[in-house]
Amino acid sequence: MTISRRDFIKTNAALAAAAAVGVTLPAGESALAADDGIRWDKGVCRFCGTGCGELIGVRNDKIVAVQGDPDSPVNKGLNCIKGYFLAKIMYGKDRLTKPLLRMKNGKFDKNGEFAPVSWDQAFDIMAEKWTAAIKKNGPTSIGMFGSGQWTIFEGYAAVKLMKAGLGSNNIDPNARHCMASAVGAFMRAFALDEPMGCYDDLEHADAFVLWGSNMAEMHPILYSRMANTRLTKPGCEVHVMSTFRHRNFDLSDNDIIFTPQTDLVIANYIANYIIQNGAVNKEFMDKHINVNKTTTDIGYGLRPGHPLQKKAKNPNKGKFTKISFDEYAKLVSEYTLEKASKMSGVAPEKLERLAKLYADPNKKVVSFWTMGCNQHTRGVWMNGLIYNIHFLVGKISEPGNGPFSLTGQPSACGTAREVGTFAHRLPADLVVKKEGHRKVAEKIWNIPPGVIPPKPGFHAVLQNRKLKDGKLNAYWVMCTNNLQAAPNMNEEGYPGYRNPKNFIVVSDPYPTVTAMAADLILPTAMWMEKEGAYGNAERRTQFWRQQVSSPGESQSDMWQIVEFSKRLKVDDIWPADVLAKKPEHKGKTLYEVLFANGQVNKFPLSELQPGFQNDESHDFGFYVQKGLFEEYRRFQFEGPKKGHEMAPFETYHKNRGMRWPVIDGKETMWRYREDYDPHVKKGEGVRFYGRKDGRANLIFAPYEPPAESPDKEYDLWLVTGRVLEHWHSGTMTRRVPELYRAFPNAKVYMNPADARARELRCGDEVKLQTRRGELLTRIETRGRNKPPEGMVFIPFFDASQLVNKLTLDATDPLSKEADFKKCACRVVEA
Amino acid sequence: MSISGLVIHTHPFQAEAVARKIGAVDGAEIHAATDDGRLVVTLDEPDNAKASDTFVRIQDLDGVLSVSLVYNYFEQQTDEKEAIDDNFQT
Amino acid sequence: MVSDKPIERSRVNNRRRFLADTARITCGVAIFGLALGLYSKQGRSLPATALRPPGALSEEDFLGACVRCGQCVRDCPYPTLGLAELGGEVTVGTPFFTAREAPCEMCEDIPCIAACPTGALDPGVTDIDDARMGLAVLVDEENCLAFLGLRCEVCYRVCPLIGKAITLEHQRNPRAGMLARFLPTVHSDRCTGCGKCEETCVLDEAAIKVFPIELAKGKRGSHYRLGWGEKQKAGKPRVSGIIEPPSRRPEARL
Amino acid sequence: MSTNLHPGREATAEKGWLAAHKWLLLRRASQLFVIGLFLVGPLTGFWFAKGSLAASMILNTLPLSDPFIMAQSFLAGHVPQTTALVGAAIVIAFYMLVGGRVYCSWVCPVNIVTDTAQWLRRRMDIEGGVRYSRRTRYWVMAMTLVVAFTTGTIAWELVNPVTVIFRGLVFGLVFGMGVAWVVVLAVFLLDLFVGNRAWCGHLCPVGAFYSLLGRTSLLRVKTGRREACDDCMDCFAVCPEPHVITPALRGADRGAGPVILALNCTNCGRCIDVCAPNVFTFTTRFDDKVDSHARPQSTVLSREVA
Repeated sequence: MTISRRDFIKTNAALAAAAAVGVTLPAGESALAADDGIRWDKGVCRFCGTGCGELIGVRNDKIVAVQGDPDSPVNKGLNCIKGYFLAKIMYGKDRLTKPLLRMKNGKFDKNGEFAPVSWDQAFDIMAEKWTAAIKKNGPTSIGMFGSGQWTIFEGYAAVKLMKAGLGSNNIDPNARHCMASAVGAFMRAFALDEPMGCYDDLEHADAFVLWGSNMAEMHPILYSRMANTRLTKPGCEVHVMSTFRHRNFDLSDNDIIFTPQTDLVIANYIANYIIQNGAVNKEFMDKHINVNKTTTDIGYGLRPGHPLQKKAKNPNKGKFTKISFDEYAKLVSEYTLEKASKMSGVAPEKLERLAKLYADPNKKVVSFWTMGCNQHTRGVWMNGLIYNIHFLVGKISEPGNGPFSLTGQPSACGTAREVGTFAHRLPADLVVKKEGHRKVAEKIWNIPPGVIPPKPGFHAVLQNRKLKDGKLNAYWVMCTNNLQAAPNMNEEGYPGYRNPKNFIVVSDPYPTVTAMAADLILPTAMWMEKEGAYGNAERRTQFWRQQVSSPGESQSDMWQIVEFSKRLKVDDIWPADVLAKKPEHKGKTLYEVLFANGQVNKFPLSELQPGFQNDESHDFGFYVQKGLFEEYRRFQFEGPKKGHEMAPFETYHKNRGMRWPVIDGKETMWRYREDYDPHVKKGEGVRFYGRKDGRANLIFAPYEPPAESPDKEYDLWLVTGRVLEHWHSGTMTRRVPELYRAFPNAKVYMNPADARARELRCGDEVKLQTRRGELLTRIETRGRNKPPEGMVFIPFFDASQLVNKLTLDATDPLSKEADFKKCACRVVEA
Repeated sequence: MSISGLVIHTHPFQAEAVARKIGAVDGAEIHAATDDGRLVVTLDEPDNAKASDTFVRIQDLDGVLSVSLVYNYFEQQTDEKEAIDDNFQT
Repeated sequence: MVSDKPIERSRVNNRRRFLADTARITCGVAIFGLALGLYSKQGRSLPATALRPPGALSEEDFLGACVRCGQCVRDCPYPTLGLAELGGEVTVGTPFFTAREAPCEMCEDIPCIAACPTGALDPGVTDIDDARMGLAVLVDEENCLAFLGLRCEVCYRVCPLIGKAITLEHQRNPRAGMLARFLPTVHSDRCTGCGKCEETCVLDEAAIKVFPIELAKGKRGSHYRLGWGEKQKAGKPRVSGIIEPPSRRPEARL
Repeated sequence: MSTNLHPGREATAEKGWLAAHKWLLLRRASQLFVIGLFLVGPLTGFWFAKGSLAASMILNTLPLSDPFIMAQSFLAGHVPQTTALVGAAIVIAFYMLVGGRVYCSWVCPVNIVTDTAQWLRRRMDIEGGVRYSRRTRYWVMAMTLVVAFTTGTIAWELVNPVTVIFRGLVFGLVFGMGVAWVVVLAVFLLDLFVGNRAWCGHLCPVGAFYSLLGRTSLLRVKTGRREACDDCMDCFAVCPEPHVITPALRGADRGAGPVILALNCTNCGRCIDVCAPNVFTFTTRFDDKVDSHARPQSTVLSREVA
């Protein structure tokens, strides 16, 4: 066909405009410019918390291509290597397409073999087990383990099912392993979750400090933006702190490799330096900050009987008390340069250079951190200590200045935190402990008071313990591979799954380690096989439309949750006295109370995204995602906490995401700052409005030792982590052949001197042992990570090397997040 | 050559009228319309000055809420280039 | 049987036969030698994808030194080394590996060199980092994801001499504006040619490939020297005694 | 001469089948044993012998290497390392003791192929073919050395059936030999159709080289009971190098000793097997004693010798 160049350009113009409106042009036109008849639509990356914008190319109901959205404000059309392979993640050969139940002689048997069953059979046995557990041991005997990879709608539906329907707070997300410490510190300091800044800080800052974050591999696109600023902005510097040398040091101007746990010391030293050198921003401190100190000697979040817990004076106590600034100055004064250098093993001039950077009033500084600070037995403290530094110099909530906690999952913020899929939370930063908050929730959900228990449920690590103890009997794991990811798998993870008292359901697209340990596996539609929404680390909420059908009988998590609710009757679940308060619910199923309740089902199918599928909505007969989102928005507007407002549902289908709070159709880039944040009035300058007094909390916390340190028997630090090529437990990335080849199996990175001392060579097969277990791996003395002597690093993505058999289930006593970064191990020849 | 892709928001009940008027504008072509009154339009003008005139004219039409420019291609061209480029095989 | 004449005749016959035989043998063997020589010339052209084990002598010397015993292959602990089969592209019986399929894992004790009885693999190479099996070349910058600005750089991260044999040159990404590019750059003075980068390149066809050094490297004429290099080598200017005359400038005002 | 279709029939009748095939069986066992030695490693992980006939390491301590290949390598401009030289020395010493061409009949895998071809040739009564001198192999050998020298490569190893087949067997684990089968076939067809004992007896430069090592070999075959020879010609029929027999067996008149001293006797012992009157025995080269009381045990019509 001969077409003129003019026509060609015109077609492109029409297509671009059409894409902006979300309509598809007649086939002839799209086929012309879109090569090979591929339909392109906007989407979000399935992997980390960066939230890169993607364009998804579909042909014949299959994703055939993906491109980074060239106009995405996050990634400008670029991707990391995982994003490059997004088109392949849904098409692993072993996708699950049928529910599988362990059976013997045609009946469920905990020790049977997996056999395909119908969805009806699957839900029948689930309803039986759930109802029986509640009848026998009450609603604390059921539980759900969710995910920061759930869509916002799915997370919201899950919270609602658990807290408003089943009357149990035993729902916790995998974000507990990842973000809980950050959340804890946000709540303590600001009483509102999530960062005040946004990714634009990457261009505005003069300097970056990385406190335990290997952005080079874990947030590749943000690293790229940071590198660009470092390269193009004169005087820009990057300070990298870590317990071992990794690829972020390529960009580092100040390499700081410190002894594990002494980040607490370094942070306090910097505060001390700022005070000693008169660099405190007194005006800011006086106007906006309360000074406090926290309760100390709080234990390690282990089982109460553990010697370390018994030894602690104030186990799990998070209380902090107000003190004067002078008292605070005195407390940090013991953290001298000399002491900090000695404890951390870092040269004094490096520490001083870092302290000077924070103290310099002319340098805009952004602090980034991820798992180094969060997976830490003093993670909440550590997060708080970074805030302390920013408070002291007033470098916060403005372009280029601020502490910035990065997230690891695509919707750790959007789903786990904002929706509140934690054991202690309700949507929009509300908590179950506060009666007022419960009341708001019960009102919006139209359920009788008393359904939501006031006591927080079991958090992630506790769920595993309770499973093992037989106290948690009906358990549903969704959209996550917790058996591989949770700490101390041998002693606390696996036993609970196979405890004969328990019935374990796992929903996943692939037969993961967790799925294979379950009793019932539900095949799940993933990513673009459903309409969804994610919230990234800069508070950006991004939507996508369903692009393709899911394989076989697989169904989305959303469908599974809502469909399951049809099998449960309020009369069987709610106590009679509670039900009596809303007699109109009598005889109803949870589906009728929670979803087909006149509120969630109020948007008809005619409002679905034109030209796109929506399998769940067609099944239920209403626009289920819209109904849930609009109900969720009521929490943002009717709840006692402002600052979480989002735009109406349809808005997000039209744009590349907006950063909340969204007021009057405008997003917010920097929170708590006049002119940027609509909740800060003219003339207030800065207001931390999470708290009534408008002030944030500086909370002093001292150094306390880690739960387990190397000793004679186990003489090395064991640090676990990730690699760029694989995402988390590798369930998707290991199914992409190219990524598999790029990093097929985990290996333990070791200092060459340590290897020589053990007469080991690079590539030798070794046993990596801790007090909890051992695994077979190979040692690597070259390569991307270079631990100092006395430390080894191993990534946990490899299902054939279950690294969490080794880790200790010590957690931060406040956030309950496990410390995957510190335990004692040894390496011996295999 | 200046070619633009526009998204024109109209009052849904006036969409048809607007569409008619735009159809009458030289160089403007309507490619799609949504139920909620948005039109996908391309504009083919000899240069950017002309294009922006038309752009403004469309904006002033009755019933048009907003016009957003989504795509613009502009090329200062010689006849020779036109001759070579204007017909090529795809 | 016992008469003179036939003996005489047979003697003549014998001589004749001897001469004919000799001529025939000489001809045959000469053709054989020629064919073998030509075949060996042809068999010497190593395909660009085939790499020799660490410490291998230059290809020319290697083919005179390697007796094709396969002991290096036997002692290779990985499925890396193989013996060239008859009918393949590589000189039959000689050891080689293909980076894209199975690269050299760079064992610290270099068992292949230790196994070589003849010295075709040079026992002088005692540190595997000194091996030069080939040289990695980023052959396709147009398709290399890192050059396009994507955060791939898998080749860099799998490099056993990360940061030495392959470094990342940080560069602004002119297209995307706010992002940087991290360009993998091979340094021939450190690259061992192990082939890890080529093996793991995620593209359908690797953008970085390891070639035998003769193919991978250019050679500058000896008639031009790099001024800065020479100065650095000598530690002083090559020509001494040249003075820098002062220029007239406005006097410094204090 | 009409072909002797069934040499050894009488010996079998008199001595029994086993005794009439003793050395043949032992040789086959030896050849397979050598291949087996090299296969144990890849199959079981216990490395008895590593490498191939070109060069190998026995039990990780004793190096062996083929002196002919070393000679080519040397001419190609490479001075092999000590390990290889020691290996070559050991091999040379060994064959100087037991007879150079023992390599051909007791070690070389090609021998199985050519023996089979010869057996079939006799069975199928294939006669004639190209005739050329057995000296040709020395020329070929010389030529391989010349080519090594001029090309600087061990060119002969590109085509050497001995190592190609052996490598195929050992590295391809017998079944994965690949193209090496073609070489087997080529040699087989050569010996079957082109000429009697064409490869091993006329062309093979490896055999030629090893024959030179046999000049001083201690181990030899002797026609001690040559008096008892009944001229059945079975030994000539089976002998891969029949011309070596005549001087010893028929040389009594010319005062020749009974020991077969010719370089190209491969010490295969097949003549011992097939000889009903037990004329042949293994002995040392210095054992000149003749059993003069031996007489033919059965009277056989003397045949016309062409």
